[in-house]
Amino acid sequence: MSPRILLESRDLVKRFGGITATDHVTFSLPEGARHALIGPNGAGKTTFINLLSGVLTPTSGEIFLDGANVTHWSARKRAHAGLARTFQINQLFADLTPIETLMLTIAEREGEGASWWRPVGARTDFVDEAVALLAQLGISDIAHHRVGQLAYGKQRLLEIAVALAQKPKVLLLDEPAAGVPEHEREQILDVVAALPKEVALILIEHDMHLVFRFAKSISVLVNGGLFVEGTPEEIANDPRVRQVYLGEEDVHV
Amino acid sequence: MSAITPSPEATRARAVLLGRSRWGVAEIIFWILAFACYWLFPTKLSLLSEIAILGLVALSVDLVLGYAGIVTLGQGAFFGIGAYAAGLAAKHGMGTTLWSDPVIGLFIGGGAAAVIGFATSFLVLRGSDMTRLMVTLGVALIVDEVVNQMKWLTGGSDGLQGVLPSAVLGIWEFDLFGRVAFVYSLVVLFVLFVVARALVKSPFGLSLQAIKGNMLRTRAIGMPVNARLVAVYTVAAFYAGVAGALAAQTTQFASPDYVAFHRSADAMLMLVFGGAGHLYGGLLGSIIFRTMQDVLGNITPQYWQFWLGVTLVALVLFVRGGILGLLGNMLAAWRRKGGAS
Amino acid sequence: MFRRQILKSIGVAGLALATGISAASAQEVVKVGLILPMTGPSASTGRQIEAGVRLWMAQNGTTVAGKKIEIIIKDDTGAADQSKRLATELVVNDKVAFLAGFGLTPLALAVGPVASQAKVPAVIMAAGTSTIVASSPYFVRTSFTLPQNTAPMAQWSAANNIKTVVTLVSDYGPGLDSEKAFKAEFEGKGGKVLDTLRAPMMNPEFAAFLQKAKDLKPDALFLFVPSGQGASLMKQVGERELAKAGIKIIGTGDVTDDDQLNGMGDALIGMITSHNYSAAHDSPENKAYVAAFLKANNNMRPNFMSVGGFDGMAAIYKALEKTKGDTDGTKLVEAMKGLALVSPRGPISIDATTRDITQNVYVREVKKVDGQLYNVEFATIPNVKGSN
Amino acid sequence: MLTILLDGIAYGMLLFILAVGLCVTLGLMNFINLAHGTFAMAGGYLTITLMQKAGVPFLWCLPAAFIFAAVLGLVLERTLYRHLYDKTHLDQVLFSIGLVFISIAVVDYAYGANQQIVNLPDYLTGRFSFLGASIGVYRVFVIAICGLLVVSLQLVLTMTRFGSRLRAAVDDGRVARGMGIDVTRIFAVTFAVGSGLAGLGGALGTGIISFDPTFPLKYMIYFLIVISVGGTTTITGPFLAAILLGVADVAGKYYVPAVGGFIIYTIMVVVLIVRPQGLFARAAAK
Repeated sequence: MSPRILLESRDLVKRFGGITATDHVTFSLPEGARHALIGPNGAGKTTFINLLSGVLTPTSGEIFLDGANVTHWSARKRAHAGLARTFQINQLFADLTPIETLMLTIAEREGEGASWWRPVGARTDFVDEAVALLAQLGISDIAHHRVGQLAYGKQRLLEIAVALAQKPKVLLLDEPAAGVPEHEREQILDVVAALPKEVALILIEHDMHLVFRFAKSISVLVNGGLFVEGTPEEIANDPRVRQVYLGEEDVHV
Repeated sequence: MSAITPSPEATRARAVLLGRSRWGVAEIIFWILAFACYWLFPTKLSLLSEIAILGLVALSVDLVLGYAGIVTLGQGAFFGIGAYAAGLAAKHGMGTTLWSDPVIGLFIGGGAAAVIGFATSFLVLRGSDMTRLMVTLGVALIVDEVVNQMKWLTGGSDGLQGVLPSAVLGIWEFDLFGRVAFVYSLVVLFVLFVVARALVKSPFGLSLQAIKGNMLRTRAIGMPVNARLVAVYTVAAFYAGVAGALAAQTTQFASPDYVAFHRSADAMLMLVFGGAGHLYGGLLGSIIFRTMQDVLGNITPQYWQFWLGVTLVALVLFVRGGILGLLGNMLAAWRRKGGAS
Repeated sequence: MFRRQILKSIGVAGLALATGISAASAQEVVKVGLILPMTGPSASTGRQIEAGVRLWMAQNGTTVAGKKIEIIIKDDTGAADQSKRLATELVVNDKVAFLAGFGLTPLALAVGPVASQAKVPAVIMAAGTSTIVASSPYFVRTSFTLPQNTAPMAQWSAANNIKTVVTLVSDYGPGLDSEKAFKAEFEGKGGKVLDTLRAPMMNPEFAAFLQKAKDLKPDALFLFVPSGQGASLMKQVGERELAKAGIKIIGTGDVTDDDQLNGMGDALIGMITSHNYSAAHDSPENKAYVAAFLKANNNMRPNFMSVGGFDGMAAIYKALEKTKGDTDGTKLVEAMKGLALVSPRGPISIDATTRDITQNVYVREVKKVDGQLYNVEFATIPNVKGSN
Repeated sequence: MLTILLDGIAYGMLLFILAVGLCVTLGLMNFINLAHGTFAMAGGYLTITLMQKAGVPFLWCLPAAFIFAAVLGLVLERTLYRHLYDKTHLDQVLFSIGLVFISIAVVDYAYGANQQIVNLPDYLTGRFSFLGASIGVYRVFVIAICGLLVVSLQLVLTMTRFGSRLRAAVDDGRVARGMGIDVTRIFAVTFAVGSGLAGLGGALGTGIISFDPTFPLKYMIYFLIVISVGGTTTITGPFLAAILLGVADVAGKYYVPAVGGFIIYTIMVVVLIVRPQGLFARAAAK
């Protein structure tokens, strides 16, 4: 029986004045997917992610999350329904510490966000989960430092940790390794690879090595439209993609 | 999640997190000193109860501005509403019925302010700092107009006459020397401070700091941002209302001056003086601000405002985060130099 | 953590801020606590009263019935909660035998409860609303009341074929008091008050109200504003050319306040007002008073507020003489009841039952007298009671 | 009825000249300068001093007030305001409130607390009536001067290079800097001119409104209303807002004195919520 479709867009369009950033994109993401979204700069990748996650509202078309029509849901409601994302530019709480950020996210997920009488840290189960997540991401050492003063790479890892703390069904990763120095990129890739199987992943990435090592399926976006979709091998050998995007560099699978 | 036995990191993490909310030695000393003022400054009790009331208003601004990041120039409106509500209760209770008991008056004052706070909280959810500044200012001006026009109820610009609160809890009568007033104000401040402290150290308080930090991320992790802002704005309005009630009961008077612009401006100045977002910033700010005003007022009665203006400009230009921020930086610099830790 | 160190240092600082406990007061000194608005909109009132008080003490020495008189001046900036706090501190810390001053009605009302509780006589040298004295048995007034100053104006208007009047007053205690008194007296004499306009106390823009009065075409426009606002009101009256429209301008002396009259320009000449004091009052006591006042205050002309202060000190001195220096509050108030003395404004007395002031009220016209504008009195209504 | 309208328009025009400087500084540098009233007060008190003490004719006081306030604005901008552009709105608000307190205390010290008045020259007093309504000569004078200023401001903005550069900088400072426009210099000049206009407005105001040391606080609320209703991206927005406010204020006091102030503040709050960028401004690009 074909795997359950967790995230789906039908004929999705987004226009900013005259510019069509998303051009009738129909797309579906099955359970456990490891899907990469690639395309030249300005192809509308981040816009598409913002549409899926509710940061932007579409001009037309619909979005379905686990079967429910979430087109008009707020980002908050979609987050609660199991859709998490990281941001291309770090969006973290500068004054808080990593452990506090995770405790906050877990508390919101469990509906404990508004509990005002007991201090943060009273829920031992939350603390244990947060500490485990930090360990999983390998950033236990900076658990109590102010996020504002963390190294850029550590912040990227924290972005992923926060998304994971939401226990999502679908995870949208917007260039998780962007701007991260070479030696730390491997760490991020290992983390992404080790993500739980049942979570469906979309990865936006420019670095083809990462894409081909990670992705089980790839979509190529050009000028806001879905240019071509397929397995890594099909995409690598497809002349149109090569001509539009990959240029002459030969790609070994 | 596998229930792993608490690893060393987990126990350390819990210790650090819970450590944030444990009562420090300095905090305990601060409150002992505050209550000791009863014996230390027997002749200055009415000034001290005024400082306690101003501290409560600064605390209410701290919740909204320091923690949730909402710029407000309208907390004076809730202070005034609280003062008039409690004043009217005391006046019509005529010291006889239950209604004129000051403690009930506090809830009437705080409650009335909270209702108006809740109603106007939706106005400050969206908009930039500038819009929020002007909306809160506009609300305060409207309350001022209403108080001035409803002469039959509020006594108009002459103020509310005949406010006769009965004895606190039926036991302590307000004495001329301001002893009861001082202890009463300080106890109310302490109780509300403890509640605010718990609030700020709780997940709710953490979520406020998150909202102030990054609105986009708070929405991405599913936080009902508007509900939180409405809640904190209403609680802050309650705090300012109780402060107003205290003022009306201890001075047995309420006037439109309670709602004037300078009340809201003073509250914000005191907070920033002390250091916003430190919870003690407001209290520290009100002590220094009001003492400076009293001392300077006696030397050069006319120009307290001049020195206030100069200190303010200097504060903004040279100091980040008020006195507590300044002390924090100095200590951090001292520690870095001395390599003490 | 750094937090612990900081708060410890604050505790120590708190102690250092302790202002010294006030010196114990020797029995032979009698202190008078003067609470005046030295800053803010009614600062001119504070300045005039202080000058009147100092002039009386300069002329009558500082010892009465063997007791040395000492005055302590406190600025309440015109805010009622400050007046109350200062009154409490004066009574509790400085152990004053008299409280005095009170520039505006709300400031006096705020101090009433303190005077009653502490049984200290409070001499009202300025505030004019009639209901104040009744609010505390320890209030005694040496200034004036609005009905007292307003009623004669209504009587004069009715007697001088003024049939219809529009009243414009500042929207606060004394203003409403004078409006009510004028309307009662004027309509009692058969006159008709077409409309009662009220200008907000906060930013007093009179243009719209004056235009409304002009459109109603009354025989006369009655005005009342607190001292200090008279100048800008009269400028706007001139600008609106009400006189040209055949409307006579009348009001209480607060509008043509001696403190500002000279700066208001000649458009004022001919304006009729009624008040309890004019610097041009023709009596030997007043001539000496004005001369001494001008000399002592580099040519600042005394106004009705200054005589409130001057006569207030007189009442305090006389009361102490009567009780032979006994500073028991109740005895002092008893001593002041029925007190009669000749003031620069004319004969005054403290009514035994109401403790309010009874005095002559004069109808005067603004005239230029050797280069300066004065309110020249031309009719006297003797012994008008303060409040009944 | 017409008289009230004309009074309202004169008052509105005056408010515009007083507030336009603030609209531009807020629009251009996103700087909340609550102390803008101080420059208007400077112009007003300079006029009072020149006329009362030095007997300078009223007409000469106007340019003098403009220059004095402009220089004051330039000096303050170059010494103090400069350090605050990158600070938060809260710091800017506190800084400007501090300045307001200083200016109130200084004027209180120098001139005393009571209201100052100015005796206008004869040719500017008196009234004349037409079509059944009467209007003060001085108010016509104010309408004429302010009308002239509005037109010239509009011309400067639309026709001159400086104007186009200023509008570019208002629209998007970053892009303007990218195109090589020296935004800081433009701001310094605009701030000075804005303050000068406020000073001129203050001088003109001595004939209509009363001046006392608390002027900057009393009129700060009116300036804020003009900005919030008029928006900061155009000149016509604040102009129309000022006229609306002037007429509403005068008419309010004439017809419904009890609720006059109430209406104006409610309008401000409603506009702020419904159209945060201002009633007349097009949707703010930023």
